[in-house]
Amino acid sequence: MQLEQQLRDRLEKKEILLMTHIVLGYPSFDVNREVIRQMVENGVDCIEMQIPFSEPMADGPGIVRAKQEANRNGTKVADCLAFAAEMTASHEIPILFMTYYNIIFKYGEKAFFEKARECGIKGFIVPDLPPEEGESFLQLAAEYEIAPILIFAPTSTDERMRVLSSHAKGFIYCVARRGVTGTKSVIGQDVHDYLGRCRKATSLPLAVGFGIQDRDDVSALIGKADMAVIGSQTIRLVDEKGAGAVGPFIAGLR
Amino acid sequence: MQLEQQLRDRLEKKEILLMTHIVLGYPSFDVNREVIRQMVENGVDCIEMQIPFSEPMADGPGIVRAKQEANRNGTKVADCLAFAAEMTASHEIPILFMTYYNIIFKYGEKAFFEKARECGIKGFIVPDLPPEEGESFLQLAAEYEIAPILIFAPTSTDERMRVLSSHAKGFIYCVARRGVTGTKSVIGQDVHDYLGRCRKATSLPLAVGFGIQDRDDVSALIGKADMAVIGSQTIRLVDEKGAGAVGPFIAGLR
Amino acid sequence: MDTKDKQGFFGNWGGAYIPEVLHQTFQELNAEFTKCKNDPAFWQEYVELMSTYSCRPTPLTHADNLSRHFGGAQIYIKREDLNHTGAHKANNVMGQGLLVKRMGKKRVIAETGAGQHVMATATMAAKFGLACTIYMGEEDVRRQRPNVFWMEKMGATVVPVTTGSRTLKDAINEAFRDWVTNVDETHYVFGTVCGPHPFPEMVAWFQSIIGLEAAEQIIKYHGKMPARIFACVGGGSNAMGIFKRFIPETDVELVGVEAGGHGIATGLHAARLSGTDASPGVAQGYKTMFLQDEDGQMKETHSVAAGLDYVGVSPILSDLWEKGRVRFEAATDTEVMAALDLTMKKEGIIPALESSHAFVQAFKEAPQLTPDDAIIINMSGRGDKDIFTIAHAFNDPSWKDFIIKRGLEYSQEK
Amino acid sequence: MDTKDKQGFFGNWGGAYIPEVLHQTFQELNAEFTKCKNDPAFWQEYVELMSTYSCRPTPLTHADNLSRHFGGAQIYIKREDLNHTGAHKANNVMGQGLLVKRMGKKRVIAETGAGQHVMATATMAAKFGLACTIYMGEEDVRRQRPNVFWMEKMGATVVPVTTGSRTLKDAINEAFRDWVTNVDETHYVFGTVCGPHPFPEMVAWFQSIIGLEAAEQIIKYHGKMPARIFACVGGGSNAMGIFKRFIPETDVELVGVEAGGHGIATGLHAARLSGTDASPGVAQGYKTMFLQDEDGQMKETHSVAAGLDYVGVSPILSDLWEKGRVRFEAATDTEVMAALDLTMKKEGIIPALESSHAFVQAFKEAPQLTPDDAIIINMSGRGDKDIFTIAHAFNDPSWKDFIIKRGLEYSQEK
Ligand SMILES: Cc1ncc(COP(=O)(O)O)c(C=O)c1O
Ligand SMILES: Cc1ncc(COP(=O)(O)O)c(C=O)c1O
Repeated sequence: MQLEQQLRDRLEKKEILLMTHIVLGYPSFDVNREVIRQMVENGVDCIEMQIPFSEPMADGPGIVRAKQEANRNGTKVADCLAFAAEMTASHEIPILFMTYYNIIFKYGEKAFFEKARECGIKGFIVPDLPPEEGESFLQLAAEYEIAPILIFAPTSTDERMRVLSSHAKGFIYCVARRGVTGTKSVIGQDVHDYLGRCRKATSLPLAVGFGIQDRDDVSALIGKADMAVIGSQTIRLVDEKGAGAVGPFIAGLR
Repeated sequence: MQLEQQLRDRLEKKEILLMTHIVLGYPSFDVNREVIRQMVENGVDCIEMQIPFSEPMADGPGIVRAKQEANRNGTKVADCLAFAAEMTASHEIPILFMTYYNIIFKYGEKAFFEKARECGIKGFIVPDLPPEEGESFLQLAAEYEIAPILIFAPTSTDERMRVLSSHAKGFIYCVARRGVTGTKSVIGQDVHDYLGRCRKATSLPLAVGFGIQDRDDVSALIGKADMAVIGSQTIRLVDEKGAGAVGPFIAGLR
Repeated sequence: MDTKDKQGFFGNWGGAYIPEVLHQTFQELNAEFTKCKNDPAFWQEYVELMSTYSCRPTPLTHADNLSRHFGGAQIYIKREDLNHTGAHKANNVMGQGLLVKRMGKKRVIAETGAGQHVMATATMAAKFGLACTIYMGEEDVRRQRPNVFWMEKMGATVVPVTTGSRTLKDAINEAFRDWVTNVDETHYVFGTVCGPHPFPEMVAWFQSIIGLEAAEQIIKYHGKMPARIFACVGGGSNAMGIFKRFIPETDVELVGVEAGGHGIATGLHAARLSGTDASPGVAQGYKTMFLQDEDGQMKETHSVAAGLDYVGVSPILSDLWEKGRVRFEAATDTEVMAALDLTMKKEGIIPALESSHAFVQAFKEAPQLTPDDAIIINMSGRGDKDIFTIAHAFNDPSWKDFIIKRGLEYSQEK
Repeated sequence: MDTKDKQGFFGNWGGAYIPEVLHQTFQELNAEFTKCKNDPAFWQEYVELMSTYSCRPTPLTHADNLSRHFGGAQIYIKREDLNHTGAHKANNVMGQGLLVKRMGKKRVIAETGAGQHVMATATMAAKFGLACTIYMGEEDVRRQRPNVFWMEKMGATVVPVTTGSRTLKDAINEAFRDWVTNVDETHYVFGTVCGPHPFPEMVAWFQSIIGLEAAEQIIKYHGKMPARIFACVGGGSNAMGIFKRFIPETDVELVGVEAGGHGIATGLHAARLSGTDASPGVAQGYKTMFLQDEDGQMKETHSVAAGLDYVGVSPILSDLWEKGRVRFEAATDTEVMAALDLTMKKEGIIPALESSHAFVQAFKEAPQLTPDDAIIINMSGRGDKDIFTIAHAFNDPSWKDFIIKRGLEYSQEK
């Protein structure tokens, strides 16, 4: 089943969905495994697994440090793919890859799509690949039925959003503010207006992340977006309290 | 009596005369006094007393250090003049001032000549005052009957020597080599030729210094010059062995 | 080179692989840059600025002694070291400064390896009254302390980057993060002919003033075009700066010299287009030949010259390399110190460690040519700013004693 | 100024008070210099050299921000800092280098306070293939370590002078001693418009290229002559260099700025023509106003700027001072640091500590004038060579930590 449809089905039963973020190999695949289990058991609807890249241009310090660690642990792309296969087999929520374009480019675009489909991956988020540079990528995405998830930013014009929407599948990842991941911010009027613009520009579900930390942050999004993205917060949690803390945290968000 | 005549009289009795060098105030006037006594008692024919100047352009390291000391001891020009008066009163050999022009200029040329005559000084050696810059100086020298002792250098042309000789009185100070005082050198053919040129260029007595250290050095000059100049050697001697060593050293030179 | 099939591409290389949040800024930047390119008054204003604030045209010096020493080609040195702030970096920075004024932005950010680029940026910011934040790998803050001191004195904020390998590429990532956060008010003064379109084209355009001058000068002094031109290649801006004008002159051989570090074989180098360690990749917003592993993770590079210590290289140069128009060589740290030493003694000229790489290759090839041939070495910057690196590299004892004594004096103060 | 009643005198000042051993050399030097002065081809060769080896004409920079900041005169800065080796000293040195080649001498010696003059001399010696010995007060060797490192690298022998106060005047005495010893083969590259005739006239002649350029430039940019010109005065060469051309322009006020050190009242300064501490004297081969005691012994001077830390001053300037053509002021160390700071922040330009003295006085007077008036500050050199002095003077903590760390690294090596 297609990613968008999977999300729509879940939206039948929930006011808002939750997507969480994992940095593969950080602190280890074992911890990743445990964290994902707790996330799924506590009702997460979608997980983006990040394949670490040495030049994380668009990530915040939290995730950057995690990736450095992961790279230092010698996390290989092959390991990430194997782990992905295992996860998609053991959990039935949609699982996505988030990574930078060079990981895919270096692996070979076609080969990577081939492999990703094998592993049951439902979508790709590639922050440094705008559609202008992603012609072959988008073709392959269609061919292999893996959703190319594109990003809206507050700086995107309405027209730009329409262009992006026309290339995107699955959902739209709405960056709530300028800047990198992991910094907390409140949603004021400007974010409302922005999400309004996003909604107008696309018929796809909207996912939003802005450093969500608690139930209030999530409920503040109900009605304005379809999916709340919990990014660096769970990483911080695991660093400080260990994998065990993730379950209760997720459970407490809705 | 005029300086030249005084020297000529002494040359009646000696093959060669000796002139020694004193840095006034170094290490102290008391030591100066004792050193001069020993020099005179041991037959020195002429003494040049240097009034220390802070910028001794043409002196060698030995004398430069002595002067620095003298300056640091707070040796004043007035003290030097008073000391000169005392020395000329107590010894009847001719005593000269060696100094740089600024000492005289700053004191006031006329006043300085006046004072120097009062003190019984017979001549001035001013290494940084060529006749071209010394018009008033030469006039006053004539007026006050203090001999302006000029310097020949190996670089002086025959013509230049004649010019210098025409302005000089007392004797000619022949610098044996290029360079500053206090470095030992042997007198080879070149020095002979040079002294020959000096002799041709002037009828005045010739004094020569080139770091003379012993009897051989002095006797090497007999017949070629009229007066041997012992400069930094006595200073070194006083530094190392004290004033007492000067007498024997002088006595041993002829 | 300017026949791009695709916007921002040079043959197979370049592009603009940027996060969506920067899309709009790049639209504006492209628009403004296109206006400037097509406005002769802008180039005029640029040349005017560079001839009154810096001292363009910089001289082309005939190195008599070196020419005689090698007994081959006439060696000419293009003196970018005489620019204000001491390197060619000023050309690009002042040009972008004019652009920033036109765009009405109030803040600039920049990143660095060697420090010359950010020195120039802090200088430009002071001159144009802009706020300025400098990102510098912690490693390079150490290597380039004097530059940091001056930048702070000129009012810039210097942020030591502690992520990754703490060198240039990490500083670039950090600068991008700042940019995506403060995009509306801020312009990122990119320091070399790399990064997302339009930076490679823009920086090459500003730097091309070097070659335009050199062409006139060599004709004036030597009567004809040079046989070869040598330039060191970090990102590639001084090389493109002097090469651009000569690309159509097919008889002029263009030679780019990369950092051979401890030797290509050791893997401790920054040779991308010379040697065979690099492979095509996409990072920091553009596609080029990168030093990366089989997974696409960037490798650590090494050079005695901080400014050449970089994983990527200009997409324009990758294209010229692929098309065989530019030949690439590498010079080892050891060869570099020797060439620097010789140049100081023979000509009384002190090239930067980066520039010295170009001298190494020129010295190797000069003897193959005749006194009727001329070669030009692009002296991208002066070495006296590198005193700490150079005195250290020469292992100068009295320098070390001096530093030790000063250090003790300062510790005793505490 | 050129109407001398007596050879080598400027009014009551100057002359050649030299030991007999140097008489012949000065004859030859005078003869050669006179030939050069009367040979237009020589000046041509000189200008050619300076425009290919250094980057003359140096720019005249309009300091927009400083002009606006003071809200008075238009402030222009003559950029001698952009010369090869970083100061106006290069003008004189390269000029004397051509003279030395003509005289066929094989060795040059020079002395220094600030190090820029000897840096230039070592550079010239390397370029012209001459042996080179540099005399530097031990005190200044400490103050100027980086320069010493570069000079040695360029093949010069640096001799620390331990006599007297171990600064400039003692280095000059030492250099004279070397000269009288090695007179036949050696030329003494005198660094400023002082010393025995013909040095003051010769150095002023070579440096006059500054004013010749500045006059053309100010007319081009400002449309008329400047109201005032400011230059720092150590020996006086950069001041004479920019003043000379303007002396006949009686509407142009010429201002020389001396080192006020800790303040004239404290006696710790080098103010000869400003203030009343100096008196006429004869030393180091010439007659001028010296800082000396009643016995004619030279005093110790003080300045944060080694290059201004000198007891004498150009006889030409003493004459212009006596005739009222040049006004003299003094800037204290504290004022100098403040002016340097402001100039870096406002214009992105780093004047040498010496040059900063001229900025101090210009900043005091700019507000008295109108935007229709222009003033020119002669920026005799760049400050980045003074990193050790300046960072020290600013008491920069991170600089000190950096030096401490380096020092420890080096001691541990041992
Ligand atoms: C003096 C100098 N030359 C060369 C370079 C290398 O950069 P590019 O290859 O862009 O000229 C640098 C970089 O900082 C530099 O400072
Ligand atoms: C940069 C600079 N300015 C000025 C001076 C002072 O010398 P002068 O008065 O001869 O220009 C010096 C002397 O070393 C110097 O280095």
